[in-house]
Amino acid sequence: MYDAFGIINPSSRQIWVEGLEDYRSIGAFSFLGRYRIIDFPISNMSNSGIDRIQVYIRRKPRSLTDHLGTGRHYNINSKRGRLQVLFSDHHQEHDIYNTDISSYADNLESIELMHHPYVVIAPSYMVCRIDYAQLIQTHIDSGADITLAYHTVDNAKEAFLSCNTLELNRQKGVLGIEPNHGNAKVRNIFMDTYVMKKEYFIDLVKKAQSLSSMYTLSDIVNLACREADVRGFAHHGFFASITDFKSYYDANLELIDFKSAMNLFDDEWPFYTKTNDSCPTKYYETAAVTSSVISNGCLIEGSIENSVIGRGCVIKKGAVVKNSIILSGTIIGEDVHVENQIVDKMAKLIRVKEIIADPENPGYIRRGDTI
Amino acid sequence: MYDAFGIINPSSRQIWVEGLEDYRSIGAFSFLGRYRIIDFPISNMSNSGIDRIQVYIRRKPRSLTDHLGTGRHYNINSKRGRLQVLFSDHHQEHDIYNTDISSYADNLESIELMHHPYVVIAPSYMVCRIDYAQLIQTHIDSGADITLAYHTVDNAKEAFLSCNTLELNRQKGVLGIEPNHGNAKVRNIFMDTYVMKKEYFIDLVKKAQSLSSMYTLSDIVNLACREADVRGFAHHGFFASITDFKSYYDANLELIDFKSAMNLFDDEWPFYTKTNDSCPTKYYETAAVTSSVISNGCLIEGSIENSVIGRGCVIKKGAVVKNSIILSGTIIGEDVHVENQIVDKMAKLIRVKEIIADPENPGYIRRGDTI
Amino acid sequence: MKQNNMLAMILAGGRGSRLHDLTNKVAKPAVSYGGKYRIIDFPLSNCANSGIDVVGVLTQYESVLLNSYVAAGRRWGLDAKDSGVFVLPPREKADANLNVYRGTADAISQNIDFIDEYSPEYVLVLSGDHIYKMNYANMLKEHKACNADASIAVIEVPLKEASRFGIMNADENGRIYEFEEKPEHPKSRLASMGIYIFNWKMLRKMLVADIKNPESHHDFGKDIIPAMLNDQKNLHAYNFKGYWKDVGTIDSLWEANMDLLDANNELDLNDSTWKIYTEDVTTLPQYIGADASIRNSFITQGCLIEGEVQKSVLFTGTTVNVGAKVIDSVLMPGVVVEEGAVVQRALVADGVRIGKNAVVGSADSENIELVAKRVKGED
Amino acid sequence: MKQNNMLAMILAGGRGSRLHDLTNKVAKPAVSYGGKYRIIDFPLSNCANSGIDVVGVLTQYESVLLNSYVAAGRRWGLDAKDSGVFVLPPREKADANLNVYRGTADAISQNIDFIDEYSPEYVLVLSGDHIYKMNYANMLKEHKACNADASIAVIEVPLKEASRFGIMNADENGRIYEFEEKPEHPKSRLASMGIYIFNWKMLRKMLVADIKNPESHHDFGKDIIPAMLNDQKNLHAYNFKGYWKDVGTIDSLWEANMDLLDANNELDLNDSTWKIYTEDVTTLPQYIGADASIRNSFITQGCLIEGEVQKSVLFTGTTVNVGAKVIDSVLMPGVVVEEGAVVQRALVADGVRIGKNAVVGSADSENIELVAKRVKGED
Repeated sequence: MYDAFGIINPSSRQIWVEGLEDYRSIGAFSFLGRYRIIDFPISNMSNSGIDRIQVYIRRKPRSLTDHLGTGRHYNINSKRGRLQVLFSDHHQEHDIYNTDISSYADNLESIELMHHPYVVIAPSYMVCRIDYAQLIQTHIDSGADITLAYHTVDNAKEAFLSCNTLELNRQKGVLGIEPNHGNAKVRNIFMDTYVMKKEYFIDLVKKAQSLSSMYTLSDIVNLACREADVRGFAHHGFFASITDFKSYYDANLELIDFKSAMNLFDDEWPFYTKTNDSCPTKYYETAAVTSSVISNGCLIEGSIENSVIGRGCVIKKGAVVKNSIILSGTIIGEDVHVENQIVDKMAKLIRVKEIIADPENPGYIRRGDTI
Repeated sequence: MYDAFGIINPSSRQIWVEGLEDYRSIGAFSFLGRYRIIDFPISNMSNSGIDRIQVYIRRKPRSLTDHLGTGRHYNINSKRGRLQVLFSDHHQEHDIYNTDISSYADNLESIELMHHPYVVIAPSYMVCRIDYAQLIQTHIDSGADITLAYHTVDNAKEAFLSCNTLELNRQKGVLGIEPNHGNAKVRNIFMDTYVMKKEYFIDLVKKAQSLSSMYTLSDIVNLACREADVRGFAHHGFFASITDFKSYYDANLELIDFKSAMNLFDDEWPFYTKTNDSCPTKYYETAAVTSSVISNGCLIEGSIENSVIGRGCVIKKGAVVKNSIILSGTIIGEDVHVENQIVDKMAKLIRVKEIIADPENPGYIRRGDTI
Repeated sequence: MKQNNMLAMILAGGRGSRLHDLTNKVAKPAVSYGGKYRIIDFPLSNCANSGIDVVGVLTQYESVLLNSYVAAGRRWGLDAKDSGVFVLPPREKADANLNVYRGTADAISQNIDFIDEYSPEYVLVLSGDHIYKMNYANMLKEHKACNADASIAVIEVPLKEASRFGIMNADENGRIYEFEEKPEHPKSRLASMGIYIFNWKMLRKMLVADIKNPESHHDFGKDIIPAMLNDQKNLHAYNFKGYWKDVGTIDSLWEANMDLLDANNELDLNDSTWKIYTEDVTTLPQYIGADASIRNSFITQGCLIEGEVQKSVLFTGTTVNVGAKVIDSVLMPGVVVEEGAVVQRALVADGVRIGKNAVVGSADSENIELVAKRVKGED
Repeated sequence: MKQNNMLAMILAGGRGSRLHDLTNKVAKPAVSYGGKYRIIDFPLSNCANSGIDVVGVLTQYESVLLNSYVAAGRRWGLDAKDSGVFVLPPREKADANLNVYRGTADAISQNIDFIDEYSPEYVLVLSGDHIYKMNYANMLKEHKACNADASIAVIEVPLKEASRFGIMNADENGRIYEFEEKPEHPKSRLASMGIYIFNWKMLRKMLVADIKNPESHHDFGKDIIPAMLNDQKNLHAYNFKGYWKDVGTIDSLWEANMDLLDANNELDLNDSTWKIYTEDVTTLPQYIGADASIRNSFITQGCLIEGEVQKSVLFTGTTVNVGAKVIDSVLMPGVVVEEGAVVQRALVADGVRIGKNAVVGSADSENIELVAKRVKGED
């Protein structure tokens, strides 16, 4: 399957996850304890036989470049294949020119060098299992100019509010891309995933640039819907869009349920990640853990319920962790009660004994904070 | 030898190589056809048993991150060792806060996490063979606070003009670091190479920051010379500092001579680089090559004299290349005469038939230019 | 090689027949241990962490799994430019027939050409089936400082157990003057750990002589070390302190796993400065169900725990269903304990399924029960 | 495996005895070729470029260099997460003695357990000593499209040479109805390249039956393929066009190297979309001296040329000193031609030194001279 190369797109300026995103891009967020969010699109590509992948980085590159390495852990052949990290020349945080289109334009030479006829563009901030080979085949068979993946949801009033939606006709033709205004339950959420010919993509990038320096890829594809044959491709199964704080929290908690998780995971479709060579987790005599996802390298003496615990956390005697997402290397001290929280990496929750937020508005503890 | 970790430092704002540096940092410059300049300090570290290396990047990261990968090609164990690329938060080209000190300050956590007592700091823009294990041992045995490597030259009036020099007393104590003013032939050129305790280094970074946001590491070490025990360590053998256009040109041409090259190369001290899997070079019936260094993957029908030819270049029939450095993927067309030039990557010299510069002021052809 | 000029050879040919059905399909060094490891991960990780680049693994018996396991040197980072893990089974030569390795020394002798390719100054000889963490770089440092011809790592054992080991009698400087294999009346408590550093040139000569000696067993302990002592070579005893275990039987393998539950266990697998590397198996995270109860246990990723687990070590991808109990047991990778089943004081082999409501092992058995075949449960 | 469900097995056990001294120390697939390659780089790079992740290499004779060479799967990028090159020599089993491979099919039979570990749908069987570039993914695509049980790659050979090959007689759809090993009167020009794709389940059954057959030579060409035809299996001939060479003799190895100097050579090693990967040897750049003269030659990094080179292929790290002449020759890695020496129509083996003013080979010799030992020169 050497017909397409892949592009992993960073989140745009319009998307922001409070707290966590101060320290890294969304793709580098920890997910379900042992993954990073970007593991999902890259594994999907690798499993689909795509072994030339460009990852665009807009800001805070360290965490992501560290994690990606050369891509060997994604089962990408290190000679024939390539996981290439590309940077924008506009890397200032609040530069209005810092769009996905400008990243592509800055790296047009690298895109032109690819000798694959098709390109698959997928976001670094969505979690799902999708066979891009099938998406490409559908695209080729249909003869469309562009194919966009979407996921139909029935909770678009309260969720996916930072996402775009696709308006489709009966033949799955895309009439337009527009923001989810939260005014209807059922919506086709746009998965920010595109397939098209490489040359078509390059033309779109150039056209977008000539029209407006602030145009994004979805803006120009929306415009293209007027003349071009743009089609939708329906995705089924688990789908989460990590585009704000609540969606990150909810997606993690939803997957704590083993049955829900089976909508995402599949033995024949491995999700790869980078190993940290941690040892197994040790449960002490006083441990009490239920309904949770636990990573390796933890030392657990306390109680954990309905939570995700990252790698190498220490949960001391008498501590209670409930409905929370604890990122790696965190210490929850003796008798500390943590509920409805996202606790960022290497925090130490040791002095204050009750850290409880409202379940609808989960709290956030900063990276490395001692509380 | 797990006593020290390494830091590879980017060139400071004061240093600029006309032309070439527009496209990449000096560390990523092609050197002698098959190397990049950064291969030398990293190989020196790897051969000295240093397997935790931080490479700081100030600008234009793509070329360097592509080349470095995970460092396996430098014979660095991919589990125990680590070649880590670190970025500054001040990555704007002309940001006055973009100093080496600010890079270290932005990544202080990564430095503090190193569990090695010593740090070796080496520049990404100098070429030499040096055993850091010996440098560290000398440092430890002497009991000095800081040890600085230097190279004594007798042409400091006309060369090394962008470098600093060390003023030494008879006990090799460093009295100060000052710019080479070009007013004396014999000078101890500072190799921008430091050894000290990790804690001492962290203190210096903090102190520099408190004194001035524009201080560099050499500024603060210069200050430290007043109170601390700072010593010099003499280096012998080939030494080149790539800190301006002419020094890049001269260093390449100097190493074309096999005997000079033997002052740099040593069977027991491999200089590693990243292979490109190019096939051998093909010489045609009309080829005439003398006194040159030729990379793999070239097709040679023309004449080459006293030049360095990069990977995958095509030298057509009747072409003449003389006293020039041709970077990879360049085409020299039929009957084109190139003399005293640096030709950047993927240029096509096909229409103009004479491209000849003055030997004292070699010319420069931009990356990808068609002439 | 550049850093320390030492190449490592791991003897991994042991059949491990006292591990019964566990070694039917895999050689002993490939037996699983500690939730996610295999025994040979320990010497290999020690090599990686000690800065050794090139490791030869001498395999013999039924080694397809062991061979393909160690061949992936990336697991221990031993896949850099001039680095590698090389599987060295006995092989056919131009001038000889295909042969098995006749003894520990013969295994090295048959691979002299391999070692010569790297022309190392020192050769480190290790056993592939011991569990311990050791910095061989420190041993080499002492070897050089003593100007030794060979160094042998030794560990203090209780005097009453000493007669089970090869005992080194050394002077106050650590120079060995006598070696006794399983002495009835041991004179010291310094047992050989089967870890040797040799000066290669010297060892090479001795091996070449040993090949021709028809009386020799071609064994380091029985032949080479005594011959060196005879030749007045400088043999140095390198004192090792710390956890060290040879897991030769089902009981000792079970025990070594249980050691990990001991808070005072010296083998700290959580130490980030000396990690033990192993295969990076693609699994789910560790899922704990709503009715689970886990105490005093060591559990790794890919496990799904819905029942009760006590004082047990659970390996990658094991499942304990609702109502099942696992007590004082070791579940090897992929074991499934179905609803209501009880597993106690047992070691359950890879992939074995314990059926619904089945009972395996018992709290008061003298020996640990090895469960190597599917146990049928109720329908 | 995920992408195509096909595993490759490379038969690399050939002694290559017609290559004389070149194969004294290395197996034929490890013989050097084309300036910087070894022959086995071709099938391995083809696998990597065709998206195959897992490759077994079946070695046999004197294979320490071959084993350690192919074990470093990084050379072909075959070292990603679920990827690897696995060396599979004959081995001792619990229920059988250590055995050599008795034939090409037996080599696969003895490794059924290895293949089963990956449970592939298809197995690609290759030879380790042919030079060619082929996209096996295309062959698999055709195999699937034809619903074949097995596919065999064939190449058109001149009719007069056809009787040296195994000839496939196929109908217009490519379905093979007859196979003739070295027929006296060949009915077609389609010669088998020894490249097979099998449906693994089907092949596995045939191999298990073949093991028990005392009459069998345990060979694909002699036994398995005829048996499949007999069973009315759907055997498909996959037509290959392009460069393909079996370098069995010194003359043909020399010739294959000389092919690289031909401007119309189909084996384009410069094609960046289908690179041949090989060992990344640490060398100096290629140094050309002040008095050098090089025409019509293929020269790689690490060479130092101070003399005259014409119509020759020079391998990694060769030296041609001032006044020396190398004409119509192949210099294997590390060869040194000292001052004033002349080498003509010769193939000089690895590391051989041609002394000062010595003369080797001659312009009008019928055969190419193999120089395998140091040639003394004047003092």
